[in-house]
Amino acid sequence: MHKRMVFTLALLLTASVALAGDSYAIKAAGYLKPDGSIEKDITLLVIDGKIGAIGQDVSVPNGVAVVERNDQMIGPGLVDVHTTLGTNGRNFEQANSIEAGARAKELFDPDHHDFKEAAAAGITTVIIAPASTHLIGGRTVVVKTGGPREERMMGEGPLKLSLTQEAFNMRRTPTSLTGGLYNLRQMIAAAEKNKNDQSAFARWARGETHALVEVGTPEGVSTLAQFAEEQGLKCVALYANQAAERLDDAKSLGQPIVLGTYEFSDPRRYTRNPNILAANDIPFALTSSAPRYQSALMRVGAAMVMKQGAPRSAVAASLTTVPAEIAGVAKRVGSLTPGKDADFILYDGDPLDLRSRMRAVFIGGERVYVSETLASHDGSKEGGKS
Amino acid sequence: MNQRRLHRSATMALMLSAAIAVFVSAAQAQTVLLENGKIIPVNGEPIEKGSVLIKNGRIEAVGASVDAPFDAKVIDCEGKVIFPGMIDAHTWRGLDVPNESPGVTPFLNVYDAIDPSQLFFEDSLRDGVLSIHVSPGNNTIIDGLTRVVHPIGLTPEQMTTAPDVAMKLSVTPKTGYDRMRQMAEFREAFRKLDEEMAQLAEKKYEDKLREDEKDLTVPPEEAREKGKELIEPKDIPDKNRNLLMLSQGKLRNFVYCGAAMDVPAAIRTAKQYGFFDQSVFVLGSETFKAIDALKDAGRPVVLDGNLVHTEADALTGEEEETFVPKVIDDAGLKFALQRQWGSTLGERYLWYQAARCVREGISRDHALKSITLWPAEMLGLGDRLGSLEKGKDANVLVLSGDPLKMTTWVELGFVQGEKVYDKAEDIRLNRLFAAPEDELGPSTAPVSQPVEEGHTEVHQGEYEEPETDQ
Amino acid sequence: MTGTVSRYTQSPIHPVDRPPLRRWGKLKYSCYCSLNGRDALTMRVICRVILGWVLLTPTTSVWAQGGGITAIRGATVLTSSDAGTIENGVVIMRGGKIADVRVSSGQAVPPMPGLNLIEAEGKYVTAGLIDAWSTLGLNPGGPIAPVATSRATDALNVYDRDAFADALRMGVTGVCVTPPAAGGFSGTAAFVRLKDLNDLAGNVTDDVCIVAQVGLGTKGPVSRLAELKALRDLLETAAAYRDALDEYDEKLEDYKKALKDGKTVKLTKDDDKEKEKKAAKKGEGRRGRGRRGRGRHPEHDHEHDHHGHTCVGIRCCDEITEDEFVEWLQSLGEKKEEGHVPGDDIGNEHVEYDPWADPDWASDEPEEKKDDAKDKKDGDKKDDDELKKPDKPAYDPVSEVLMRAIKREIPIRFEVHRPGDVLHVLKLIDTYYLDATVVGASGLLPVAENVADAKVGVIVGQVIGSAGGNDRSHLRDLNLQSAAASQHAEVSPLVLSSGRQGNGVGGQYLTQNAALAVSGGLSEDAAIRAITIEAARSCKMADEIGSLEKGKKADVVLWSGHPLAPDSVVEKVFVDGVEVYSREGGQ
Amino acid sequence: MMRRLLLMALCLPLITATTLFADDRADESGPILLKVGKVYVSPNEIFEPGAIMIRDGKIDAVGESLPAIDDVRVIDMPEATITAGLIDAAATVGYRFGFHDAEHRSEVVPETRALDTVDLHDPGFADLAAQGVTTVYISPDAASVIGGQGAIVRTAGPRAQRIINPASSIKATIGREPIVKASFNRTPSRFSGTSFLTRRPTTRMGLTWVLRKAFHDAQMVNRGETPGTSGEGSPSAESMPILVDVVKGEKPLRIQARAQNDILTALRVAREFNLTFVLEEGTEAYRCIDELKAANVPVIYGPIFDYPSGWRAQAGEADRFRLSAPRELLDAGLTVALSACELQGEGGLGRMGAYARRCGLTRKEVLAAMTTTPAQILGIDGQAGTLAAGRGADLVVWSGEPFEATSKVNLVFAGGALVSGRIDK
Repeated sequence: MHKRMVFTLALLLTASVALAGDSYAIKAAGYLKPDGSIEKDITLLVIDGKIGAIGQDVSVPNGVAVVERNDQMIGPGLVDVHTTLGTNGRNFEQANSIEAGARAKELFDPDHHDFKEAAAAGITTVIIAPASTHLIGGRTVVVKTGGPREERMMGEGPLKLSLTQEAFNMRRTPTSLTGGLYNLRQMIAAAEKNKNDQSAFARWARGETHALVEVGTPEGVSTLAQFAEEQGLKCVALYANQAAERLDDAKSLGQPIVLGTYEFSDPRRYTRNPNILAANDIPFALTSSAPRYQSALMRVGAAMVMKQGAPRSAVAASLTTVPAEIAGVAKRVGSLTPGKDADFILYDGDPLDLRSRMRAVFIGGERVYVSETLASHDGSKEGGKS
Repeated sequence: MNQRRLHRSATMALMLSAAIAVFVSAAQAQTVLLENGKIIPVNGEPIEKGSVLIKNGRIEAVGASVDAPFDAKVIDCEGKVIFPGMIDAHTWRGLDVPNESPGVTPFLNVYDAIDPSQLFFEDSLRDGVLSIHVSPGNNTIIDGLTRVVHPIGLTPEQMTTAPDVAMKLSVTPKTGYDRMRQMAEFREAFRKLDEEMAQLAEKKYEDKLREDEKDLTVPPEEAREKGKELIEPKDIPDKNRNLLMLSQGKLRNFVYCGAAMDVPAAIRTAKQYGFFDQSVFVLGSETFKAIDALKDAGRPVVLDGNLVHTEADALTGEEEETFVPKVIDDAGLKFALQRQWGSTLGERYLWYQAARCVREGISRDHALKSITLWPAEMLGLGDRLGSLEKGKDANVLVLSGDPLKMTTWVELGFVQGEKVYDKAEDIRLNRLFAAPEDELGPSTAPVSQPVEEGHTEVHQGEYEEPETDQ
Repeated sequence: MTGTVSRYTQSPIHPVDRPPLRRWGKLKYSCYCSLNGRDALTMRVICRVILGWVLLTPTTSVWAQGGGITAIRGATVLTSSDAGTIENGVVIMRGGKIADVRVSSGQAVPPMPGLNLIEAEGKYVTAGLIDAWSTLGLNPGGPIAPVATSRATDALNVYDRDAFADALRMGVTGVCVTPPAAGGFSGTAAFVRLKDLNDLAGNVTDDVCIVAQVGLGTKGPVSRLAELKALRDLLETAAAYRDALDEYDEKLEDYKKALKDGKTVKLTKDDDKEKEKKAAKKGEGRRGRGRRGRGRHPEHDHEHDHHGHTCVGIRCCDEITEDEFVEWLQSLGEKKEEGHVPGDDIGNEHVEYDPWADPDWASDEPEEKKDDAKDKKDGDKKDDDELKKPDKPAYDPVSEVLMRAIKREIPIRFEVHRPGDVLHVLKLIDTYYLDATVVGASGLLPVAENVADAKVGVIVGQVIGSAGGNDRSHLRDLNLQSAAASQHAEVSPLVLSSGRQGNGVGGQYLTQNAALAVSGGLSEDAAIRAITIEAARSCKMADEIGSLEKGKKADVVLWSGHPLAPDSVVEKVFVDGVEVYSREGGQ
Repeated sequence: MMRRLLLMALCLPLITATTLFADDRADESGPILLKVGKVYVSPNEIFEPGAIMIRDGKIDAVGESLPAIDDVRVIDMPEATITAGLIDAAATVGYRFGFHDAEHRSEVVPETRALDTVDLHDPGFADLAAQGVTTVYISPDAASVIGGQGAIVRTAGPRAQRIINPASSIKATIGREPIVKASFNRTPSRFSGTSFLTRRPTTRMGLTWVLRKAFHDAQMVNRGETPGTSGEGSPSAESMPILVDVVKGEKPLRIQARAQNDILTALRVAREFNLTFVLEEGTEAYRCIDELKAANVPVIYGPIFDYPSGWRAQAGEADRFRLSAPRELLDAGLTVALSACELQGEGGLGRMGAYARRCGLTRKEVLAAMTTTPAQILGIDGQAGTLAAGRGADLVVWSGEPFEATSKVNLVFAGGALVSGRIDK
């Protein structure tokens, strides 16, 4: 009974934060810094949906409401670099394998319930990507999972390609990897000739931007490294879960590696990879591949990876700064730095600890999720919605 | 379909009989002296220049100089090597379908499935394998009795060297079974045997009382105990006879263990049901991991034809190769090598398998024994086969050179004193080496048969890798 | 190994952080440290006794078996027992057992031989973790078709040391390996203690519990109706079988007594013939019964019908003639369809189940049963005037197994997920008075109270699953909720386990699983208990392992931090007081 | 650019760290003097006993005996024999996707490269290296009439040094494979017309038509004419530049054919368009020795078998094989290299050599057919195939004489680095 009262009280307080409008400050037990460490007893100042200041000595301007959350910790909103949220699985075009002009921004339904689930798992920014069944799937889009509808779209993300076997079949050309790479070479040569072409593909072809390239197997990492080297491309290897078995090649890519999705049943051959990548200073990002897998698995994966010995700093980065970098939105999200969007999560403990429950998730300073106490399944859910 | 098959077999037999006729006509049990050859007797030191006298189907004498009777046919083996016939310790080849579909069929006999017309036998002869232990496949639980044959003869009788040599069992699950089910069947088979034998004993006792017109005065346990002595061999039902012999430790048995984890299960089962002392373990390539258990057991083993075990490390993905016979040899176990049939060339020859062992550091002595004497001993035929010794069956090869040399061919083969192979008269081999203008007729490939849908034919894939362990 | 060569596919070789697990058998003498006065006294006494003993029998194995003393001092001890959490505690292990667990006073102790003192300030100690529902190391090696007579031991790959080592280095010291699910009864589970990875087989306890599944069957009956009925029928048969055996035992006693009293059994030739006739009739009856395909087993029926596979027929005959054999071979194809009994299909992929093929099967009283009853009556009549040898009920392997559950000799586990199924299973448990646990239970939430009322324990698998875009998406988070709900409803014991992962791995992330459950509302204490003592209890091992209590086996894990924290690692693992894993050795 | 430099700078200490971690083979980077019983510098130049000095990845010196200078590590193996690393001029290895490895959009795809779909870290390469094969031509999939460009690569060593020629000769196939393999062979319907779904050649007639049409069009383009596009099976525009190179003789061509009639077809088409080519497989080459000799066509023969299996057996193209074939081809004075094609590891090229000996070749002939001859056919005889001083050290240390059943490949050096086997300390 006592517990429930406290809980309701907490909810009321949280609700008041949202009502307070443009600016507020939260006093918390600590926050997760980009390097994975925790700074204790801090104040977070949110001004107009942005982070105004954060730290131990933050002076709260007059008239700004201060919320006491001395038992909770703040972590940045998580960034997921490869999802197909809101697409209902209809994210690929069957006819052609090369869809350099396709755009994922035309693909998703912003009101889809997938986004709510992602937000509830603390994922505030996602890349929505075309399917992996194409050599060139098209351009990805970076969106927030909550907040005002018109502000969710953050911009277009990197191009998505795939060199997996999935990308090739006998129903369309190219039917093979060898044919696919021939086509890519031709297209890259054309793009290099035409410097005026500012399409996503052309810019990637000229080495100006990076692209997400799904590789899957360790062989894929090698193929990609060989091709990227030959053509001078920047490629982020996607789902390179055994990248550490091709360490030279992973290194030669010079870009972060995307790993995912981890589950408790995964053998150590996969889960030890981040550990080795970190030891070799290759940054990596984790992804949930939602909605194919649960969004919540992103945090679980991080905990598993840490349990296998990956350093805290690299694990923290893999959920936030590295994916933000890949998505090209590092200036806006990925860490709790003044000036960035106020995308953050209130935990009742260390954000990287699986024991900690997410109490509330904020996007652009606005609360988009508040946790229900699971134990209160007997009907006392009244506090759940505000 | 049956008719077609029959017809085909007939064609096959005709084709082969042409080849076999040559051998058979030359085969007459006579006294033969192989002289001036290098003798590798396997059980002792080689004799650089010596003779082997063959008489009445047996080896009469081996030595540097041998007194030969005046009527002996003398074959000069100058520059050649005289070697005992090699022994294939375990194969399902040469059979029609190698496994019955029910798992527990101890009453079956491989005799009924031997197909003398198979090219397999012709090839074995050409390759110097003069004794073949034909056994049901590995896809079973308790299968039937095996047989040692020589690869010459038109009927299984003519081919038989020793009948009903052993029982074939497998602890590795047969198709459609998992390991738990496999072992449950094992337990059930032996439990049933016990129960049925107890019932039989009880019945025998009661029958006896009935005959003597006496009343039953003892409780069932006692009746069973008393009835035991009354059981005569003829009373034992056919279906139980072999299994009973097995459980009493009176029947040699070959137990297939496909994986390392099956080895302890095999040992445990064999000990539990009383046939361990007669066991030979037929091993898959991964079983070397159970070397401690195998070493403790100390039973002879038959190794997988794929002598190298390759496995990716579960953690790093690195592949690791292990040369299995070396591990077995280092543990001091006696082993026999099997031939491997998937490869284009090479592992299909027993001598090549032995040469691989030498290459990997096993002593030449052990390597040679593993294709001759050791398999003979495993089969309980150590006094008849496997070496050039006085009194043994005259299964003798004359080779063009050292048995482990790449350029060596089998020139002559004798089975029980009869010359059954002569390279000069080997039709297929001659064709394979014919000058182009000689060859306008039939192709050199084995007779290819039309594929029948959904009908598994051993002839069809005879030289292909079997899809599953048979 | 001499014959082993390694082939490298990639140039730089990363050092493998694998525990070199052949470290036991050695004791360290280097630690001449200090204990507090009381500790020291205890130690000194113990040490002297042992020293004397060791000097008398100076073999290394004695040392390995626990000749020495290991003490872990200064750590926070999560005992999983009534003692709860002990800050700054000391855990003393001797002779493979836990000698003492209590608060340490931190005073100095003079050095003594045979003592391995581990200073563990700021660290945590727990009992060895137990994965109560796992497929770790399981390698059935074929299409999974377990039947009630299956045993997980037979499919346990003791040479899969890497998988076991992975679990060990995560603090797992005991695993309950369950047969894979196939619907219906799927055999008995085995418990493996990870004491010696080179001799896992030597540390297996067989027949820990019987396992059954509801609503997961991929073979046999697919409708829940038929599935539950099949389960019930088999239990009913087993109960009848038990009764028949009891009755037989009674009769046998009487019979023996009568014989002793001088009574005899008259043997006539007619009797013999009659028996034969009866046997022949029985044969016919069986064939007929096969066609009707009714589940309950007449007492004198032959056992292998239970397997329902291709053996039907041949081994039923006492004698087999050549003709019969030929006939049998020819009829193999038909028999498969014909000799089919609904209840026997569980886990049998060879037989297709078609409830419509035979409307009779659902009838409760099979004709044959009636016949048998008549036969029996006749027999009983005879008994009145002359002594007759009692007929032993035919051996029934399935009932032999299930009978043990009915007698409450071993517990039974029902893997069940949907709330409705849970209720059905609870009823089944109640009807047969089974010592049962509900496993999986992802849909426990609405019926948690019922489960708690029934005093049935719950084993929850992974509290988070992929549950992605497949058809099980409705299960999302349900496990997590179930875990919390079961605590709320005070279900006891609640066990967290790695569940049916199906690929031979498991147990590695027990702590993370528990941590997630904590975030779902389970208390930390309950979460730790759920992977130690409650897990042991669910495997009937709670008397020996599962908590840090005096006299229990010394399965102890030393953690660098709280076991549920993400960055804490296992520093040492002891099983039976012997150090089987050490992080320094592993890295 | 700056960033990359920075990254490299960051990586440098790491690289040093990894070399420290690397196992004992790191020690073999220094100069090594191998003293053995016998060195085959080339098949006809033998030192007995022999010694080879490896320094900086190259063969420093070779002779009967060499002085051991202070910093040199001496490895004495009196029983061993050294030969040059073996070369397989028609290997099928490292393909990633099997069925999808050939491009099926057209029958004529010389623009594709086999290397693109090859995983250079595939265990198959390690298998080859372990058996002494240090250089291979990766033969493109035979599923196209004119397939892609094969690659010449080393089987071991760092990736950058492994690729000798990423786009070597193109490969055409005459036989059942392009007719049947991976083909849908749907009858073109009125609506769908002819596409890559309906592979056109279903007979050897069609196949030869496609082959001739390709070279015919290329020849026209080469002469500055525009070929008509109406003909069925016209080569695509992408393939044309490569085909023109072939017609000009600038791009080498090889043709895979097994049966006698297919080999004769290859010779006929080559004569028609004045092409030179290398014959791959050539199972029945012994039946058209005179024709091959007249056209001076080198043969990459292999594999040797005594029962055909796999595709060869299915297609019925290898029924008339002969064990005496390599002997006969050599006796006729043809250039013959031996290849194991898809066979790797234990059953690969090394054992093929042993069988060639069993079938009548001398050890030297076998060695030539696996080192100097394939090097010459591949046009890499300047870099590989012999152990002349100054060359990259690709060599094999056998436990005894090469190509014996009891001999084993003990050590393999590629580019001077030990890539297989261990040196006991």
